[in-house]
Amino acid sequence: MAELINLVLLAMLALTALRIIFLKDLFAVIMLFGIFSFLSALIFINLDAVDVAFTEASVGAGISTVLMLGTLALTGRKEKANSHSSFLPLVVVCITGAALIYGTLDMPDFGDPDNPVHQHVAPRYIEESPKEVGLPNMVTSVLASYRGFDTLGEVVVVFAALIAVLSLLSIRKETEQDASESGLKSHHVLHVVAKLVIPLIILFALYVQFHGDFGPGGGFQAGVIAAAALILYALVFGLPNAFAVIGAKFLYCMASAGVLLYASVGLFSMYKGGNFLDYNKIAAEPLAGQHYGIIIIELGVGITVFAVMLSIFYAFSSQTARSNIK
Amino acid sequence: MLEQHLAALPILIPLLAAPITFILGRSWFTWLFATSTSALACFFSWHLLAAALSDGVLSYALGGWPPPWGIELRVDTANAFVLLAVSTLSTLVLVYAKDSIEKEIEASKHSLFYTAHLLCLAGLSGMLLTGDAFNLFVFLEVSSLATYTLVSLASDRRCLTAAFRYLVMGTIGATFILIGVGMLYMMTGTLNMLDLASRIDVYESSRTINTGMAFIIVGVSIKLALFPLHMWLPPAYTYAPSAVSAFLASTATKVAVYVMIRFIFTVFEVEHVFEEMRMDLILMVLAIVAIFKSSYTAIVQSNVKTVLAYSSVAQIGYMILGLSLVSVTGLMASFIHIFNHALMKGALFMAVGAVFYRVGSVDIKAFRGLGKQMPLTMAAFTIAGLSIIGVPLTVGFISKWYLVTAALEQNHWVIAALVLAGSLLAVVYIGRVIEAAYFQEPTESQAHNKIKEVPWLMLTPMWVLVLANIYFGVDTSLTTEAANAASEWLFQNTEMATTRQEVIK
Amino acid sequence: MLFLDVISSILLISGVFFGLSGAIGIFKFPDFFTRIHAASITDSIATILIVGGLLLQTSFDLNTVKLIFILVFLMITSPTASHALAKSARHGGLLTMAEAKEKKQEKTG
Amino acid sequence: MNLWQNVEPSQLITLSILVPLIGALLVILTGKIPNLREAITLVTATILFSIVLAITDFTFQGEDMHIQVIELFPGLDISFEVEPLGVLFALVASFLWIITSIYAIGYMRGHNEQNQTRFFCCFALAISSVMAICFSGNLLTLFIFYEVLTFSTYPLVTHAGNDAAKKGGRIYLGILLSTSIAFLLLAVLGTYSLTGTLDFRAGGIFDDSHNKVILGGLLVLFCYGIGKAAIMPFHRWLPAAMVAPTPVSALLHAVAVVKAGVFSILKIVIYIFGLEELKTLATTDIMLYIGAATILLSSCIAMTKDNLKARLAYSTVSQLSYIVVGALLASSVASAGAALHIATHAVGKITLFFCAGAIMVASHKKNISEMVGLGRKMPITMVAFAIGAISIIGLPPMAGTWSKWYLTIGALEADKLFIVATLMVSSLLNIAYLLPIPIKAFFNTSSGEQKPWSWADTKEAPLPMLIALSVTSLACFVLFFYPQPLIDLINLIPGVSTEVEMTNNLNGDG
Amino acid sequence: MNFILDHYNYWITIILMMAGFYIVISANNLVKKIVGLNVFQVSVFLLYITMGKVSGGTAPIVVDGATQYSNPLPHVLILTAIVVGVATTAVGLALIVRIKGAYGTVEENEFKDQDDAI
Amino acid sequence: MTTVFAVVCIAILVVMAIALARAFIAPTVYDRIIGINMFGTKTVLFIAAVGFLMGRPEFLDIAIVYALINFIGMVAVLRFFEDTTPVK
Repeated sequence: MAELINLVLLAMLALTALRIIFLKDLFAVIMLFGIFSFLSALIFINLDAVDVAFTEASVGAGISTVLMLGTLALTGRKEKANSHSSFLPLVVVCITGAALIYGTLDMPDFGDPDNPVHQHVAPRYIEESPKEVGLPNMVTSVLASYRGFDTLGEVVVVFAALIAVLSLLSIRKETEQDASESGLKSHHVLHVVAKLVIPLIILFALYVQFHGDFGPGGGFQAGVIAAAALILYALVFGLPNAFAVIGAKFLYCMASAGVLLYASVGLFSMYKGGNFLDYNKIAAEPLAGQHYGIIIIELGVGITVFAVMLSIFYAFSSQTARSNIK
Repeated sequence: MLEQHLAALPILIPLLAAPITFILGRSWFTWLFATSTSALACFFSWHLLAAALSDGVLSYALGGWPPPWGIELRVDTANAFVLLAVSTLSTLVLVYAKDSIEKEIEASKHSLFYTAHLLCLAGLSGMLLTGDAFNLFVFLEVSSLATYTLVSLASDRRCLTAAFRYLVMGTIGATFILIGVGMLYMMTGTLNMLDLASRIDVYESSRTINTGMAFIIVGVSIKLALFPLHMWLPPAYTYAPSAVSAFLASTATKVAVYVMIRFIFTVFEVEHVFEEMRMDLILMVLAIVAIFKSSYTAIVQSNVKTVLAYSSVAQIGYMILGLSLVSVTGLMASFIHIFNHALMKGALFMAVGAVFYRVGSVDIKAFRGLGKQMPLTMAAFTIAGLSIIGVPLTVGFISKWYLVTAALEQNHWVIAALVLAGSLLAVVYIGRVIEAAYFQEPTESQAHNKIKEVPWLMLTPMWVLVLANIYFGVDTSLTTEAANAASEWLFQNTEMATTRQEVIK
Repeated sequence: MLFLDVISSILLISGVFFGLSGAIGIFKFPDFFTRIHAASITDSIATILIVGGLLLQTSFDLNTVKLIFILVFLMITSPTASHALAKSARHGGLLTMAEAKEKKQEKTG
Repeated sequence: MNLWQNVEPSQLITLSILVPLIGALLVILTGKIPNLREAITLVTATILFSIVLAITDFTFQGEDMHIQVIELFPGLDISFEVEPLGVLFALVASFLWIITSIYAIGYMRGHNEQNQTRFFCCFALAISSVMAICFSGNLLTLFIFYEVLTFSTYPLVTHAGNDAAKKGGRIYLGILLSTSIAFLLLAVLGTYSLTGTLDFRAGGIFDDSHNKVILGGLLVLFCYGIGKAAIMPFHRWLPAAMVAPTPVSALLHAVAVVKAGVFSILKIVIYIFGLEELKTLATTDIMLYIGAATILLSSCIAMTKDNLKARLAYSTVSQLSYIVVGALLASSVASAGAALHIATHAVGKITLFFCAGAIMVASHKKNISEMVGLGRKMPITMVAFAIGAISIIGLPPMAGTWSKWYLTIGALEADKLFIVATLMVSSLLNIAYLLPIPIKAFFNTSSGEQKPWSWADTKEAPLPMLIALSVTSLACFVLFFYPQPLIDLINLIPGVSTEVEMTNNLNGDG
Repeated sequence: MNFILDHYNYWITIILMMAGFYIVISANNLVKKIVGLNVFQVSVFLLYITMGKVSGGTAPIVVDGATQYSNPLPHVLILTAIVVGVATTAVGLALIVRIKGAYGTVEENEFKDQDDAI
Repeated sequence: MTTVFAVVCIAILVVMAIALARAFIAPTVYDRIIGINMFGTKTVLFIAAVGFLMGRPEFLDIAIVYALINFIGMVAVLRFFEDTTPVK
């Protein structure tokens, strides 16, 4: 059954990708890309990667699509006819593809429990992590503890993206008159519904944040979902109103604070005599230490991701608003 | 306590300093803070190199989890040596940047510049020190994103398209590395480089491993701008702010070269990569073509920063050539050139940036008559240029010496001759600039403007590098010792290296 | 238990039926406004039936809450989205089939 | 005689390199006061000469002098060592520096040149690197200072700063740098990778175990790599460099630079290849032919030149190849001749250049065709010119006789008759292009009406110049009658001897 | 047949990768390039997740009664990679917005022409 | 019961496929959006059903995310139209 679903979903995914190549309407391309992300997330679920699916759905289909649409609003919808030859790219692609196909010939069978991947390193995560780290969600254990440094790097990447976007697009506060102009002002139903839905979303974000140790989710997903709530607010009620809720300056501080919060856990464990990010040393009991450590770093991740995603949206959105007013 | 964490500090210091710099906002204190943290990182990297030279290997298990379950920082002479170059250059460039970016970057973005610079430094240090293949990818992206930011900060609009091209190529490269690492992981179940190395043996003839290796090598080649995958580099270096060009040209590609070396020598068996896959031939040919094609392109450019950028591509050719010779001396030549090239290109780009600071253009016409007007800057350019050419008593000579020695060791006379012939092209493109500076009359408009020497804060780091060019060209004990230790270390346990050495002797 | 299973099966199957019929609708119906109607069928009744069917399978724990949350959320957002979309289409100048016909007649007539 | 008794002999080497450097520094410092500046130049030159004399003294006493400065590569130092050939060259260069300094003072003032401080400074730097080349203890040191010499003389070549000077400078630097990087460095590295050492060793460091083909290749690389030896087709820089002020041409392009080139070749042939090894190489003959061709061709070109300095330049190209040929004949006598020719050609050619400069300062004439009748007005200069010319041609009683003599004997000894023939023909050509100049200057009166210029206000050049050219022309005489000290010195070189009978004994009488 | 079924996932993944890769290098429009980049990256994620799957296994969250879990490590890696991907996308899009502002176009050949014209 | 879930899953997959087809080939852009919106809501149901099919109903969290994102996506699309449609 799972195989069948897998087959069908993969086929749909491939079709979507191929369709994207030939579409000239960029709006449709982006819509299809949203579907592409959704579909791939479905496949991730089907392949047991629930955390990944969670992230892909919220990031790929959510944030990326919103940002792409924001860009498209500024750059125009139609792709112009491609004048230069597509022969060389095709050759390059074929060569790369051939190399990959060649590589697959020796690949271990799909889903075979005897594959080398499942023999080394991973068994310890599966067998020991509930005891060593004390969390039922192994992905969170590995993410936050065993490979906590990767996750620190990931948070820094997000932070770096903020720096990059800010250096390119400056967020400008609009004046009061503009406030009435922007937003979906004519959609009254939407206004009511949004007011109803946004608290629910934030509630859900908090749930994801603190339930991530036990089920799918965690700081990153929670941050994105919380940011999505405010993005919704900004979309419906206009950017100036969103600024009134959370200002850009405050977001910058949050973004930095999240990274520093994460790192401070590491520094604290250094102070306690352990290595960087060694949660065992944080509290008297190693398990308790792990628990505190993971909660705090997940919080750090959540704060940074929320702040960064929202700031990036602000940056794009304030460009759109300005161009529209011009 | 610091001794214990020595391996982690060069990454952590800039990593933590970056968000603080961001909050600090726009003030001279931001500059001071960023510079001093970078200097601190530099200080620790000196210690790290000393420790690596005396102890061999330092392993630092992050999170207290032993490798391969946790992420390991693994410092040996090879990466400590490159790290030293990177952190030193970073510090010098930051000192230089204060005045330089006043001119080139609008004031509201200064703190972003410092933040991105520190992030880039952290990313590069992370790439160097980590012993985990996936962690390397993460830090690669940290440094790449920071780099795109830095490139796009310039005021010329062409920097945007350059940064975009860089972003697309860089991401393709990073994704290729990701595919490669995935394939390795698929066949071994581990991500720790040493562990990978020990487990790849079992599956040596697997097609999947070979494909993974090919993808990693191609991906890294994009990042290090190996011909013909270098097309992103010249525009990026040309249109980036001067301080950024100086930093990137002297560090970013070098770190990628290091990654290439690390993968080939530590993760894959040298024997496998070079004797069975014959990667050395491919790399050798590409390196030679890179040297000549890029040097030639450099000659016909009129923008001096483009000239230097193409020169960088050519110089990368030398580094790859050394590595493709598959001998201790060859690898040593690569390492020495990584270090030395950082010194020369840093100084050259700083000098060009100084010219931009005063004249407002980096076209070769703008250099006319500057020999009299900006004597210190042009003297710095001349000496660093001589170093690129490979004149004795500069570091360039040392690099070339080892490279040619390595080629001759294996009786590759043609390659040795080509290497030297390649440096003749450098004579031409450096000579054009020097000639313009000293022997041509300034243009009408420039003659009227009184062009002064740049502020001492820009001159100091430039001359520190120039003096380093001479110092390390005369006293080679540090570079030689470190590079030799690094390459011998990398060749350790590989039978092939020993047999080759025997054949040579 | 069996009784609940039977009821939930019936709910699920009928939900699926509405879903399929709506899906056929969005292909077969002639213009945008009729198609949005077909889509709304699947969004409302099919959702209610399927989620309802699933609800009966839970043992009234956190999952039940989540399912109800999904249901409420979809019930609020889907019609809103459809409404807003239709409105936007109107605003963007899209005409119904009848209007288009009228306009055509006006032009020719 | 020896002022430097109290100094450790080995330290004299350091002194000989440092003294000109300090002089250069002082010249910069005193740049504002021309008299003091030039006094410093002269004093420095004199001190240097005395040091070299002291070194010569120690050499005759058989003192072993060597120092190591710094280890550049593991097992490879920058090191200096005194050996007779280097002493010979150092003697010539340091002696002529004094003379040239005197001459330069007159010339630079008489000609109102710009940037005199830079000129004297670079001059001293160049001498310093020449000293380092003379006493270099291994090939690496030789190579490094060879490059330093190139760079330190570049500002001198482009001294005038006009387009012609820039063009000349570009050719000068381009050829010298290219050849040295592309060929010489490769040859040095090749030698190193073959033998594992770069030390100069009596009898050479190569032996029969090395691949002859590679050694042959190395020889070619060395000959062409040392572009300063101006073997065709890499001779173009030498005429190009004649845009420099005459003292520069005189000292650097008759003595220091070009002689550094041929000196290097001689040193490499003697101490790296070894004369015995050289005989077995196939390319020796090839290079010999090329050297012979250079001698003849450049003499022919010289005849077509009307510009006096250009003619002298091509004459130099030709004379340099004498030394190269002498080195490549691989006979001890020919090598001795080559070594002696370094000295004799230096004094001869520098006299000619001095005269050319004197004519330029006094009458502003550059072309030979305009010098008709000049002898009346500038008798001292033209007499000196005649002496120099005869010395170059190799006629007694001038110094050039001896070196040509030994070269010819060497060629005979090596059984290379075509070289003998070449030397003879070349001498005839020398006569053809050099002697007409003084002859026209003194004896041509028939064309009195035709000349569009008058010598009315022309008089002898400034006194310092006259002193200088008199001294050098005198030296041409003296070296004919008392060549023995130099010959003794040359006989100290291992494997080189002026005695034909001794050729079988490789160690000569040193 | 078994061989095909065992590798079906990989092959689809490769097709996707190549589709994405093709869009990146052939597209003239920068927005489409970024979309292609995303497709390319997502397919790499798929490769990783595929290799982490164990037949008969279940999601790596401890539940009673489950004996076989899928490999959690690729999931962790891909979580990181997704974040990296969205970061890159955001930067790329920001660059596009600026390029549009500076050149008035986001078609690669058009701004290249403008640059060459200078 | 598993059979019923299986049938439901497959049926929803079919609906999704049809919606996808609508999104691929659409006469107007609004039709495309209908297809996409429908695809989104059906995905939510699909995830919920698959969770039950596989016996891991905690996947419902992801279904919620899908619902949220789908809605936000729709609003973003509307906003896009609002921004790009010239103000009359």
